[in-house]
Amino acid sequence: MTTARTISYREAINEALRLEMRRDANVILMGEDVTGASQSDSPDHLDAWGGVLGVTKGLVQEFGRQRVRDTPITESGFMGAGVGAAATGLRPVVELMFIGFMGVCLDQIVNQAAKMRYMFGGKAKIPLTVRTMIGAGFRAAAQHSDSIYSTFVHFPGLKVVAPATPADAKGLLAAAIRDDDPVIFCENKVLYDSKGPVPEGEYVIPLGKADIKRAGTDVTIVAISRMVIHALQAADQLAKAGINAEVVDLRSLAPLDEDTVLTSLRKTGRLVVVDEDNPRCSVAGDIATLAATQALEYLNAPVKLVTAPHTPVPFSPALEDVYVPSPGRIAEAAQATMAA
Amino acid sequence: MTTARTISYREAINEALRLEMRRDANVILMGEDVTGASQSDSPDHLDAWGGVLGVTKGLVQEFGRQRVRDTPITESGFMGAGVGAAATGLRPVVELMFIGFMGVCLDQIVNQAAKMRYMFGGKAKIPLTVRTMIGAGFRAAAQHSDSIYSTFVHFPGLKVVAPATPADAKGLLAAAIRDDDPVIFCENKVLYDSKGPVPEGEYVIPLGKADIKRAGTDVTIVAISRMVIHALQAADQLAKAGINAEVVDLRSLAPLDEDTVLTSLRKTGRLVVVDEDNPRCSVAGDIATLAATQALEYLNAPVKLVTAPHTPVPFSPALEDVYVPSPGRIAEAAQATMAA
Amino acid sequence: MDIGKDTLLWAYERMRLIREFEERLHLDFAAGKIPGFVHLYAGEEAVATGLCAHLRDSDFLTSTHRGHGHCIAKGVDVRSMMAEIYGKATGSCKGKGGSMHIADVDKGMLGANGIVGGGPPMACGAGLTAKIHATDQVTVCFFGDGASNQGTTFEGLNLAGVWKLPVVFVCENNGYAETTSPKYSVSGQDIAARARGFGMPSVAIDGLDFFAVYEAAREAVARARRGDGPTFIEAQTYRYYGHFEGDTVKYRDKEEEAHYRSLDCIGRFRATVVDQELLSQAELDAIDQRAKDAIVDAVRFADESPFPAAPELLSDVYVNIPERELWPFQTAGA
Amino acid sequence: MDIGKDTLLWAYERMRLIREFEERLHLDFAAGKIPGFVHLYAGEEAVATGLCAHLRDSDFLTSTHRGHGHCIAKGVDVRSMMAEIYGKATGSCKGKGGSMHIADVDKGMLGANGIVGGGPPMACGAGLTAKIHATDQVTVCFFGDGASNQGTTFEGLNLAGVWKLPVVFVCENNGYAETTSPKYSVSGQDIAARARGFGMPSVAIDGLDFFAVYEAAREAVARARRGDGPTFIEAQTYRYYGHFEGDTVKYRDKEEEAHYRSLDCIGRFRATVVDQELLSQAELDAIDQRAKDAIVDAVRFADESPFPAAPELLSDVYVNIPERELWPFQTAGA
Ligand SMILES: Cc1ncc(C[n+]2csc(CCOP(=O)(O)OP(=O)(O)O)c2C)c(N)n1
Ligand SMILES: Cc1ncc(C[n+]2csc(CCOP(=O)(O)OP(=O)(O)O)c2C)c(N)n1
Ligand SMILES: [Mg+2]
Ligand SMILES: [Mg+2]
Repeated sequence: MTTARTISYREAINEALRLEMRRDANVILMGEDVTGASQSDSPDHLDAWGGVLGVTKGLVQEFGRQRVRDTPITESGFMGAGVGAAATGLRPVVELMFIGFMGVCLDQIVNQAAKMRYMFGGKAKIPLTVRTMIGAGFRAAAQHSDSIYSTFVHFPGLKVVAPATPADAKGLLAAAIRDDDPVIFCENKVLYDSKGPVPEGEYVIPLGKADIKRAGTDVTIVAISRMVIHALQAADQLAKAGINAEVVDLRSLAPLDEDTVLTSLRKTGRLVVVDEDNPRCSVAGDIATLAATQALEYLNAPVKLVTAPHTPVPFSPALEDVYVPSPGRIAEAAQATMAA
Repeated sequence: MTTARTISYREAINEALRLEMRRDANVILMGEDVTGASQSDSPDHLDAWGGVLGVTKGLVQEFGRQRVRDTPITESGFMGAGVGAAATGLRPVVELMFIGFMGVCLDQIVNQAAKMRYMFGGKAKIPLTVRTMIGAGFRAAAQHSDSIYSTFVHFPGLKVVAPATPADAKGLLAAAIRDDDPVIFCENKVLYDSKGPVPEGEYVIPLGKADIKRAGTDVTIVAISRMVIHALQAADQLAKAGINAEVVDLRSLAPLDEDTVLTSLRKTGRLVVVDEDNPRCSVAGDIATLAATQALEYLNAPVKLVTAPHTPVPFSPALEDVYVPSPGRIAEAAQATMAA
Repeated sequence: MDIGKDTLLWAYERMRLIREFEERLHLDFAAGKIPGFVHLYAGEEAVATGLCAHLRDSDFLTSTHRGHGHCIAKGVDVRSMMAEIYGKATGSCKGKGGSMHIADVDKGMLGANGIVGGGPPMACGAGLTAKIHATDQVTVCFFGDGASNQGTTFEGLNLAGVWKLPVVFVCENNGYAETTSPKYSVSGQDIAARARGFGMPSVAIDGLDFFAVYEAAREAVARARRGDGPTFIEAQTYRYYGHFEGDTVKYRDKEEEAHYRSLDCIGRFRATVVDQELLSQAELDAIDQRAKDAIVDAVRFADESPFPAAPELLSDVYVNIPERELWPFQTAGA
Repeated sequence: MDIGKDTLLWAYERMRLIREFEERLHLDFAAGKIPGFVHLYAGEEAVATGLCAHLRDSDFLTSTHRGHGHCIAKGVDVRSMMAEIYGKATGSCKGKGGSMHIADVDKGMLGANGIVGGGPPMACGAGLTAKIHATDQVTVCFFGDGASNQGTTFEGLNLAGVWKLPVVFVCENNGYAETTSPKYSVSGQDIAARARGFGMPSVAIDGLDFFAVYEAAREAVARARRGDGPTFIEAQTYRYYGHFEGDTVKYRDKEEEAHYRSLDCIGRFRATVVDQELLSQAELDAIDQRAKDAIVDAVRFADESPFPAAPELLSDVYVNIPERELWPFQTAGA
């Protein structure tokens, strides 16, 4: 492995895209305003946006408008184009700007991309990567703040990834693009400016592996995406109270790394699951289900879920800040489970 | 309550629609070919189909083409029309032919209908009922056989119902239509010809209440839709082996009747959950999660899930029959849990 | 000109109110006072106003992410709007919706919408209610040039045509969808022509000219009221600010902006009515002042209003649901 | 006529094969031998054949729920097709897809599709691959009159136009979508005209006339191959049987059916080529016999083939996944 520098989550994603596009001419990028100003030939306008939050900036300069394509606002149209392109030899990376827009193109993802290989008896592969933004905290209200990756996890045929750190973002995106199955890559927009050490050059983290972000012995806290950061903060609080929490970053939501979760659980006997997604039919529920079906004998206390409520994301900062699981709520749940 | 006669699940649904349309002029029906041959004025062609499997047959004769409307094949268009109509004073019943078509209109259901009331600070109500078919066993392959109601359950703002018997179908559909929130009403196409006693006249079963279809003491089997029938068959097999199973028909998937499940679980200490839907992020997982979070101290054995695999529905009868949880698999799981 | 003085006064006041509202937001956003994604309507005032001049309170309107102007033109109170954008409990949506979901169903304003193309299907539903209730209510459906490509928009056009619904579709072609022009995104490059393929009357008009909008809207709204079905209007207009606040607008040239500023709808309205002696400078100036005052008042109201209390997080999800369902699996304990 | 004898022989053979295939399925479905939803293409043979006459193996095709004809015209083996429809392990999709998802990616046949309107976006993707790989591969996208309303179809048209993709869109207007005619469902009632709004050449043709289809397709496919972008063809045709097998067809009259039967594409092809002395009766009769034999053989093959073994349930979901993920939460024990 090469040396690491400190870069942001946004830069790490950009770097992974750049390296994979260099590595494989079949990797192409498409989405709304992923460059910007495609109607203009003026060099002044080239790359006017680089995506709505600047993640794809600079790629069009290197790879040109053939491989970095702005699209009309027709998510079904260009998502389906991604599926068709993947089925015929390209490795498209398609941007679904916010995960809350899944509703205007879900069919192409869950009914076409996800099922095609099975329906065709294995005679197709769909190496499609869908990049999409999740995460509340941006005061972006109900349709632009969802973390509804559970919906994708439900569907056989898809893989779903949600990195919490810049390094994981880089390594998992590279893996997603190289993977021969359709992968939904969930970028937490609240993390774009967060920084961390990221290896230079090619860096690939296998899909399907959780990561123990903090080793501990007393309670297992399983968390996803930005909630990993909150869980680590909670663990610091807990340490002060003499509780040694282990924080498992799920990273890959499908496939699920059952072993890492179960191993931790066997050690601690206590489980807190933290998820910014809504709780019904959720990944958080899956972790609880895993415990109830495979690790009951190790559970010393009821499983605790710390999730968003069963409500849409409210706009008002005053409410949104209550919506997102806080380090405080996580620590409280862990303490309750220790007391049980 | 009035007397009951034996009618089919299909007839029970048709009867509920007819009675609710008589009762309230704001109830209208729309969907593809819900009458049939709308281009024709010939009385010979009126009601040529009554829906693809004949469920809405005869309604256009009584209520006319104003209130029973065929639609172009534009699910987003007419589902959105249902949402807009519901927001402005009607009580539309919109048919989404197969639940697997959710992908072409999900936005209008989960981002508009489900969130509108919340986003508008309570100043809207959306009394929309979406009727849709679920269920494998029809040799209808991957896109027409899903039971993916978990997707809808995940979204705050929706209610989701899945009746297993003709009487429940009638009573719950009436309740869904009268309810002021959007309700997804899941009809299992494999049950349309199944018969049972159904009360005549107005008959309403409150949403959110599970039903104990068979009382028992040794193990709780929670099941949904057609799986209730399979669970009852399994219970008969188990009875022969001296195991007295309690079969809980969830009926309402959202809201969830936690009390009925927990009460049964406290009594039996053992839990089998049967669901034809795929297992990741599923209602089955929610029942296990309920047990792990709220009833751990009563569990005498690991929870057992009996679900479809994490695969699309295969076409071949030889595979589809393995896909759907069978009474045999359910009984086996119950026996394993007794042995644990 | 076949337009009464009352209507002229009303229209000028609405346009001024919208402009003041948006320019104030522009400043306050830059000052860090406004949270979230805010899309300003400044420049496009003639479109919403020219349409809504023909509407009644009982008529319906569906809107977009760029919805402030539609709200004000439809008569939504600017205090409750400003408070909403500030996320306050006194907002038109109790602070739960914000700029992108601002709504007032009592005024027939069925909501701004964060989903591009979300409105046209819903507009058909409002039209269907009017048709089935046999009222003469009209629904106006606003959407952008970007939205004009979205499949849901075509589905809405088709359904309105098939069911002959009383809906007026108004494409606000402001030259950009985020950074992308319809010159790139609209194959064939004629939005109004596409609608003709759906069998409805369709016109492209100068959306910076209040009177052009007013005339096109008059006929379209009348047709809908008569029960003669939908109409399509492509109003060619321009937005003065970025796609959303914070956008540095690197995708268009200053000359282009200056050109459109020179065609400003409010300036032209003023010139026309003064020129034709329909309204006096004094009348117009008084309206200018009232609009300024109203926005100052709205900001004060929003500023002084309280944030919603934490329990509001859990209200308004359903009309009717057991409370524990709103935070399942974690009620007991933590 | 500018069409070689080989092509005529090929076209007649394909049309006959399709007809035999479908008529046999019609009988066998009635006899209870065929599971599931089966949508027959009989009557529409000239469309698939007229298009595919211009295609190479390396060209792509997207299809619909009514896909048997497209498969056969694109050269998919009828044995593996029949076995697929029987749900057998020897089927083109190992029995996992069935009639509605029949596919053969090696032949460029990207699958029948159970979702109305599912194909046009994917066709753009195949076109994009050709464009980026700088080949001259063409993609033909078939869909019905019902699908012509679906938003995804318009999105596909627009994207193909914007990106100038080598795609030929073919709307098979067979007069019905299930029971519903485009006379009801298509506002404006002119499908081909709508496509013109997307800036592409668009024609409506007699889809029951092989030669009309062949000529329209010639120009459309050539345009795509030249890199000159998409074309739209509305082929007006008719399906002889119900929407799916089991449909009692109560929504149209016997006279209408008889009228279209009198215009049968195969009969007219025969008459034309014999009349113009392009092919002989004997040549045609031989093809008829070969087609019959091929279908008898295909049915025998399907009948004798084994069903897939139970473990096949879990294969082909992913290229690469840990096995236990395929039946999570229930591996241990039951
Ligand atoms: C379905 C969907 N896709 C993308 C977006 C992101 N988005 C918000 S506004 C916008 C541009 C809309 O352009 P246009 O319709 O012309 O309206 P304008 O902003 O110009 O008023 C985009 C792409 C969205 N909100 N919804
Ligand atoms: C999205 C979607 N909506 C509805 C259906 C049900 N359905 C299957 S075929 C069909 C009619 C299609 O008509 P058309 O496009 O004209 O094709 P045809 O059957 O005439 O070949 C319908 C409504 C579906 N499969 N997918
Ligand atoms: Mg615009
Ligand atoms: Mg048709």
